[in-house]
Amino acid sequence: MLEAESLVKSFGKLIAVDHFSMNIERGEVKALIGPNGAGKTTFVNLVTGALTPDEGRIRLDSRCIVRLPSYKRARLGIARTYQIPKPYPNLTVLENVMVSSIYAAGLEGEDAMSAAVEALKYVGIYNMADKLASELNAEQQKLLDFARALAARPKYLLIDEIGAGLSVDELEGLASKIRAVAKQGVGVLYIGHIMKMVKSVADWVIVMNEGRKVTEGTYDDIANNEEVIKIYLGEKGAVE
Amino acid sequence: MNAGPLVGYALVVGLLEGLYFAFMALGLNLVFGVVRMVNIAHGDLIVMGGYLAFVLFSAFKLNSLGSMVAAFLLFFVVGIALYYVLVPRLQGSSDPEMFSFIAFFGISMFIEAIATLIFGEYPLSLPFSALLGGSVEFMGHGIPKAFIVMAGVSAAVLVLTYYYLEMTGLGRATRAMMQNPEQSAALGVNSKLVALFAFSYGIALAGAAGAFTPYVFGNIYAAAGTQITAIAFTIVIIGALGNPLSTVIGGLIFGVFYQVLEVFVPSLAYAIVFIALLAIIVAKPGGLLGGEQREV
Amino acid sequence: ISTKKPSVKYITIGVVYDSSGEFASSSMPEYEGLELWASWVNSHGGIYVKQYGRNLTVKVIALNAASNPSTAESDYETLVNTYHVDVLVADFGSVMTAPAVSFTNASHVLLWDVTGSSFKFFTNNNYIILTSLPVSPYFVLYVPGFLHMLGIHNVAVVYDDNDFNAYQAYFLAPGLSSYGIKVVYNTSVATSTSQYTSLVAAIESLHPQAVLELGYPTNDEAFLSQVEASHACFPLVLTNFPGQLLPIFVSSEPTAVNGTFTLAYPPIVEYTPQVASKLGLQWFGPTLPQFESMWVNFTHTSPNFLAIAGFNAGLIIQLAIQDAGTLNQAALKQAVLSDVSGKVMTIDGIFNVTSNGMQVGENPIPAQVFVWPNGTTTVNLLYPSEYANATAIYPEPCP
Amino acid sequence: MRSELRSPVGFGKREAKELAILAAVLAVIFLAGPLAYRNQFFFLSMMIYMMLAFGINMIYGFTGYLPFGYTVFYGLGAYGVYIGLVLGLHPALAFIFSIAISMAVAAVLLPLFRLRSHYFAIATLAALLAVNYLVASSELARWTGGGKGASLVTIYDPNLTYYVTFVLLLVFLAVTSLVKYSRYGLALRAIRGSALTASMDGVNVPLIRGLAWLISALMAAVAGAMYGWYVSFFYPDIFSVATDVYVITYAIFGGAGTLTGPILGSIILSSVYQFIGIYYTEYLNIVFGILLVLLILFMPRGLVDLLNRKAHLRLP
Amino acid sequence: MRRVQSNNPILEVKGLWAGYGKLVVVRDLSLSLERGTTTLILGLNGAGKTTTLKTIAGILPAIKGSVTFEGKDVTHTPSFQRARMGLVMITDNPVFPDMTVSDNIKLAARTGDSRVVQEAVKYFPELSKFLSFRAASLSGGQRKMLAMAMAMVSKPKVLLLDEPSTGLSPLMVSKVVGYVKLLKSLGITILLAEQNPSFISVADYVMVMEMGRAKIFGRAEEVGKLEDVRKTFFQVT
Ligand SMILES: Nc1ncnc2c1ncn2[C@@H]1O[C@H](COP(=O)(O)OP(=O)(O)OP(=O)(O)O)[C@@H](O)[C@H]1O
Ligand SMILES: Nc1ncnc2c1ncn2[C@@H]1O[C@H](COP(=O)(O)OP(=O)(O)OP(=O)(O)O)[C@@H](O)[C@H]1O
Ligand SMILES: CC(C)C[C@H](N)C(=O)O
Ligand SMILES: [Mg+2]
Ligand SMILES: [Mg+2]
Repeated sequence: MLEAESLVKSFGKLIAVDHFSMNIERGEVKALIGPNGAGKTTFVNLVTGALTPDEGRIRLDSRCIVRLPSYKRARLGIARTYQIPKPYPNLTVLENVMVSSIYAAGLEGEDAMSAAVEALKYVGIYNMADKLASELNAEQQKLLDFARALAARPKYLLIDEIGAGLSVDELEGLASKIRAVAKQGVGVLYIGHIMKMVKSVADWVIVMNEGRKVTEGTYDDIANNEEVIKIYLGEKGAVE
Repeated sequence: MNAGPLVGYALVVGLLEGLYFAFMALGLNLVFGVVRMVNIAHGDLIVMGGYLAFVLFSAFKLNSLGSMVAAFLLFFVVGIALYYVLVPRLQGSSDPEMFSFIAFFGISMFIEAIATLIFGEYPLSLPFSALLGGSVEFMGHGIPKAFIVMAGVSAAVLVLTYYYLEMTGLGRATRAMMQNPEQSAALGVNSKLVALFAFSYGIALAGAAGAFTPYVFGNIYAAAGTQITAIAFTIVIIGALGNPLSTVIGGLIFGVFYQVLEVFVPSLAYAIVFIALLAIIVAKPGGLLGGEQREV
Repeated sequence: ISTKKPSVKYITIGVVYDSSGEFASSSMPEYEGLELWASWVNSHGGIYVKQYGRNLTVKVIALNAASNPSTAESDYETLVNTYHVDVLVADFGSVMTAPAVSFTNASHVLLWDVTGSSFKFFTNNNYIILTSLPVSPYFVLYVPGFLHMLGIHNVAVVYDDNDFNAYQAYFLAPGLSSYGIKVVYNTSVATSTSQYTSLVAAIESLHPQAVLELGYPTNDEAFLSQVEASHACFPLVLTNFPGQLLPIFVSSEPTAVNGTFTLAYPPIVEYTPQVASKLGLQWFGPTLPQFESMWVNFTHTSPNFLAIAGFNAGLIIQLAIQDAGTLNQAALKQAVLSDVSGKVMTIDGIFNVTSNGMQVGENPIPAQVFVWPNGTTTVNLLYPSEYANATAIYPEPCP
Repeated sequence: MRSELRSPVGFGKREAKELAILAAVLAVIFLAGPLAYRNQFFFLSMMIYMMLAFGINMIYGFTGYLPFGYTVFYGLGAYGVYIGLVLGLHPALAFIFSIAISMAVAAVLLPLFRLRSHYFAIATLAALLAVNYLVASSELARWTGGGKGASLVTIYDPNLTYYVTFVLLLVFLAVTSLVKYSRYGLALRAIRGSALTASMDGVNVPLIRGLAWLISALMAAVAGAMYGWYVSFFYPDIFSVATDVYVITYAIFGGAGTLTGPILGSIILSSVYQFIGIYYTEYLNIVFGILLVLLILFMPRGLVDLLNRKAHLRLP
Repeated sequence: MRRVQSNNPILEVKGLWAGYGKLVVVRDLSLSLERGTTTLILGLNGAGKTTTLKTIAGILPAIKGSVTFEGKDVTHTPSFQRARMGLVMITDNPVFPDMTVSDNIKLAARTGDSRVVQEAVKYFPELSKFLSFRAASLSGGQRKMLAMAMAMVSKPKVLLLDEPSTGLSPLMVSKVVGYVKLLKSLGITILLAEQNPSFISVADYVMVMEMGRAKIFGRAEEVGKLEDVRKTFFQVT
C-alpha cells in the first residue's frame, strides 16, 4: 500500500497541499480530481520526490520513504506521467523508454530492450521507436510518458492528466489500458478533468480543493455531491 | 595599521567602483537575457570602447563623458551589424547558448588581433583629468573625483536600463519575446526589432562602459578583454542572469569585497573574491535575486 | 644541428615571439630588435665563420606563440627539429622562455635567452646564456644601498606574483636587512591587478619613507596613476618600468611619473666606447645614437630598452660565432664564456655571464624621472657614485 | 520500413571492432607521425588536447554541462605533481597525488551541478580563476612555488612522457567508448535531456553525473600532468581560459557526444592552428577567429555529424 | 462540403496550404468569417487545427493560398502587424513564464496602464491572488485562465483561440464557454479550435477538420446533429 499521511507543502504564503492524506492499494484505480490549482500535481510531486513536503509522511508498503530521493522511490516501484510531458528530447523514443526499463525496473540487456518494446507496442507508438522524442507532437509525448511509466514495471502509477487533448476513441483505448494495468496488480492514481475518463477508470474518487480533501467516494456519490458540483463540476455536472 | 578608517575607505571606494562594475557587466547580462547569447567578447568590446576614448581624447581632447556617449552610439551600430551576422542563425541552432559562446570567442580573438594591429601592443592610459582631476578627502585618504563622476554616471545608466526593461512597453515586449516568441508575435510584439534593439543596446553599453576602463583598470591593452569578461561574468552570476537589477548587487558585492580584501590580504584578494562568489552561487543557485523555477 | 654542410649560404636564427596576447607589448620590440640586428649584420656582409672560410649572412626564422607557452614549446621544437636552426633565440621573459629550457638542454642546443631572467633556469643547465638584464638576484643589487644613501630606514614593498617580480622581492629582502632598513609593509598582488585604490590607502596609513612597487608595465602604470589620483604623497616611489619603457609612461602618465624613481637601462643610460675603454673593455656594435637612427628608419618609432635587448642578443651571438669559428653549440657556449664574457661592452652595457650563463653585468641603475611641462624628460642617474650624474630630490616633489 | 531495431545499450563485437580501428588509427598517427614531422611536442600536445577533448566530451557531450573553467583540472594536474615533489613524494606517487588533488577539487565543486547549465559553465570559470590566484599567491608559495613558477626538471624525460601519454590516451578512448555504449551512457544522455525526468525514472542523477564529472576531471588532470612533465617549467598561467576555449572548440568542432569527434577535432584544429601559426603569424588570431565564427554558424553540430549526413559515413 | 457565403467577411482564407518545411499539414482550406460570429474548428489530434490558426495569425508562413483581413491581403504580413491590425491569436501555450501575471495581462493589452489588470480581474477573480506571481508558478489550469484574460484584454477584432479548455475542470470549461460568449458579446469575431463539443453551444458555425482538410462546414445546430460528428466527438462511454 502507498500511503500519504497529512502532507503539507506551501510556496511562500500559498499552501498548495494542506494536511492531505490518502492511500492506494495495488490493483485498484483511484481518481484524484479537483479544480485547477487544487494541488493535485503538487501532491504527485511530493509522492515521487520531485518536491519535499514541509510536513507529513509517505509510506510504501509500510516503509517510510519521505526522505528517499526520487530515484530510489522510482526503483521501489513508483512511476508517474507528467501534466506537461517531459521526455528526453535528445533521445529516441526507444531510448526514452529504456531509461526506465533499465534504471527503474532494474532490467538488463535483452530484458530491458524487450520490456521497452513491449511498453511501446502496448501504448501504440512502437512505429515511432527510432524517432527523436522531440519530433513527437504533444499527444504522442503523453503516450510516450505512459510507455515510460509502464516500462518502469511500477507497483504504483501516478497518472497526471494524460487524457487532455486526446480524442474520444483514444480516451476509450487509454481507459481500458489503464484498467488492464491495474488488473495486473498496479495501484493507479488517476488525475484528470475529463469526467468520462474518471468514471470509466476509477473505483474510487477523491476530491481535492485548496490543498485539502473535500470528500471521497464512488463516482456516483461524487457526481451527486452538492459541494463537488459547486466547486468542481458546475451546475450541469459532468460534460454534457 | 589602523584598520577602522581603512575599511571605511575601502567600503566607499568599493561601492563607487561597484556601481561602475555593474555598468560594465550590464550589457553582458542583457545580451544573455534577451537573445540567450553568451557574449564572451564582451570584455573585448569594452576594451575597444576604452581605445575610442583614448583616440578621442588624444585627437580632440574630448572628455571621457563625451567619449562615452560617442562609444554608445558607435557600438549601437556595431551591435546592429553583429546581430545580423550572428543572432538569427545561432538562435536557430540546437544549442544557442553554447554555440554562441564559441562564436563570440571567435569574435573576441578577432577583435583582440585587430586591436593589436591598430593600436600596437603597449598599454595605453588616460590621465584622470580626461574625466575629472583632483580628489576628495575621505577618512584621511583621497578618493579621485573621477570615481565619483563615474559612479554617478553608472548609477544613471543602471536606472535608465531598469526603467527601459521594467517600466516601458518596449521592455515588457523584450521580456515577453525572450520567453515565448510565438505568442508575443501573435499579440503584436515586433520580435525582430525588439531583439535587435536590446542586443544592440547591450553591445552599446559595453562600448560606453569602456570609456571609463582606463581609470578603473589603470590602462587599456588589447589583451585585457579576457580578464574583463571574466569579471563581468562573475558579477552577472552573483546577481542573476537575465535580470539587470541583480547586476547592481553583483557589481557592488564584487567592488566592496575586492577593496576590503585588498586592505588585508592583497595577495589573495582575487582568489577570495572568486571563492566567495562560488559559495554564493552554490547557496543560491539562481543567483542572489534569481527566482525559483517551477519544473513540474 | 652542429654539422653544417659547406654548401649552406647562411646562418639560420630561430626566434619565437608573440604578436598578440599579454606578452606582445614586450615581445615585439625585442623581436624587432633582433630583426634589425640581422639586417645590420647582413648589410655588413654577414658573419665570418672560419669553418667555412667565408662570410655567411644570417636569416631569421620567426615563429609566433601568441603569448601561449604551449604554442611556444611547439615553436621551439619546430625550429630545432624541422628548421634545424643554427641559433635558437628565446621569446620575451621567463614565462615564454621556460618551455624552451629543459628541451634545449636535453637536445644540446644553446638557448640564447634575451630577457628570461629567472634564477632557476640556470641550475644544471649547460645550454643557456642570458644576454640582457641581470639574473634575478642582481636586479635589485643597487636598491638597498641607494635607499641607505638617502637615509631611509623603512620601506613598503609591493610586488607581483610572477617569476620576475617575486624573485626581485626575494633577493631584495636580505639586501635591505643588511643595511638595517625595515620593511614595514610587504605584500604581493596578483599580476593581473590593476586597481590599487585601497592598497595605496593602506600603505599611506603606515607612512613609509619609501614605496617600492615591483611589477610589470601595466602594474606600474596603474600603481603610479592611483598614487597620483588619490593624492597619496609618498616621499619616494620606485617602480620598475619607467626605466625601461620611459616614452610609454611619459605619454600616458606624464604627471604621475614625474619625480618618481625607477631602475634605469639603456637608452636612458648611455654606454659609450669611451666608458668601455675607461673600463678596459672592448666596444662592439653601433653606438646609441647610431642605433637610434637605425631603429627609427626601421620602425618609425623611438627605441626602448627591449628593442636594445633584442639587438644586443644579436650582437653577442655574432661575437660568439666569430670567435668560435663554427656553429657547434658547445663551442659557441665556450666562446662566450672564455672570450666574450667580461670583455665586451655594447649599447646594452657590460656583457658578463657566470659559467652557468647567468647575466650579472648589466645591473640597473636607480634613477629619478622628471617630466617637464613641455613634455621633455630628464632622468637623473643616482647610484652608485661611478654612474651618478645628479643627486636625488628626496622627498619627491608633491603636487 | 525500418531496419531491425537495435538496442542502444550494450558493448558488443561491433563496438569492440570499432574501438580497435580507432586505436589503430591513433597508433599510426602518434607512433609514426613524429618520424615524418619531427616535432614531438606537436604530437604530444595533440594527444593532450585530445585527452582534454575526451574529458569535455564526457561531461558536456554526454550531460550537457559545459565547464568554461575546465582547465582548472589541467592546471591542478601539472601543479599536483610539483606539490607532490615538494612534499617529498616519490615521483610515481606525486602523479597519483596530483590526480587525487584534482579529484578532490572536482568533488568540492559537485554542488555546482545544482545550477542550471549556463550558470554552471560560468561558475566553473570562477573556480578556475580562484584556483589560479591561489596557486599564484605568495601566501602559498611554499608549496606551489607561487609566482616563481614550478619546475619538474628533476624528472624531465620527454620520450617517456610521450609514450605514457599515448598509452593513457588509448585508455581514455576505451573508457569513452565503454561509457557511450553502456547503460551509464544512456543515463548521462537522459540527464542531458531532462535531469528531473531521469531521477523520476530511477537514475541516481547526482551519482551518475558526479561520476562523469570526476572522470572528466581525471582526464584533464592526467593531460595537465603530462604537459607539466614534458615542458618541466610552468607558471600559474597554465590555468588559462585560452586553453579552455581551444579545448571546447576542438570538442564541439569534432562533434560533442561522439567517439570520433574529439579525435577529429583535435587533429584538424591543432594542425590548422600550428600551420596558420607558422605561416601567417600576424593574422593567426584573425583567421582563427573568423574560422570559428563560420564553423559555428554553418557547421554547428560538428564535423562528425556533417560527414555522417553529407558523405553518408557512419562514424561513431 | 457546404460553404456559407458571406457578403462582408472580416476574414477570408482561400485555398490555404500550410505546414512545416516539406511537411504539408493543411491542404486547400477555404474559410470566411462573418463579422461578429463565432466559428468552431473541431478536429482530432493532428487534424491541423493549430497549424491552420498559426498560419492565419502569421506565425507560420502559408505555402499556398491567401488570407484576407478586413479586405486587405495579409498573406505576407508579419504576425505582429496582423496582431496590431486586430487579428490576434492566443496559442495553447500563451503565458510568459518569467513575467508576473499582471505583466502578462499588460503585454496582451499592449499598455502599461494597470487599469487593464483591474478590468481583467473583474472577469477572472481567481487570478487576483496571483497578480504579482510569476506565471511559471501557476498550475496548468490557472495558466489557461490567464490565457483567457489575455485574450480579453487584447481587444481583438478577430480572435484565434487554440484549445482554451484543455486541462480545465468541468466547472472551468463551462466558465470558459461563458467567457467565449462574453467575448462574442463584445462584438469580437472568434475562430476557435477545440475538441470539446461543449463549444458548439456558443458557435454560429462549425468546421470539422480531418487530415488537414475541411471536411464539414455548416451552421452549428446542423453540424451538431450530424451522426458522424456525434460519433466522433460526443460518444458516451
Ligand atoms: N513551484 C511553485 N512555486 C509557486 N507556486 C506553485 C508551485 N507549484 C505549484 N504552485 C501553486 O500551487 C497550487 C497548486 O498547484 P498544482 O499544480 O498542484 O495544481 P493542480 O491541482 O495540479 O491544478 P491543475 O488541475 O490546473 O493542474 C497552485 O496555486 C500553484 O500556483
Ligand atoms: N513544429 C512542427 N514540426 C513538424 N510537424 C508538426 C509541427 N507541429 C505539428 N506538426 C504536425 O502537424 C500535424 C498537425 O498538427 P496540428 O498541431 O496542426 O494539429 P491539431 O489539429 O492542432 O491537433 P491537436 O489537437 O493535437 O492540437 C501533426 O501531424 C503534427 O505532428
Ligand atoms: C624584460 C623583463 C622585465 C622580463 C623578465 N626578466 C621576466 O622574466 O619576465
Ligand atoms: Mg496539475
Ligand atoms: Mg493543436
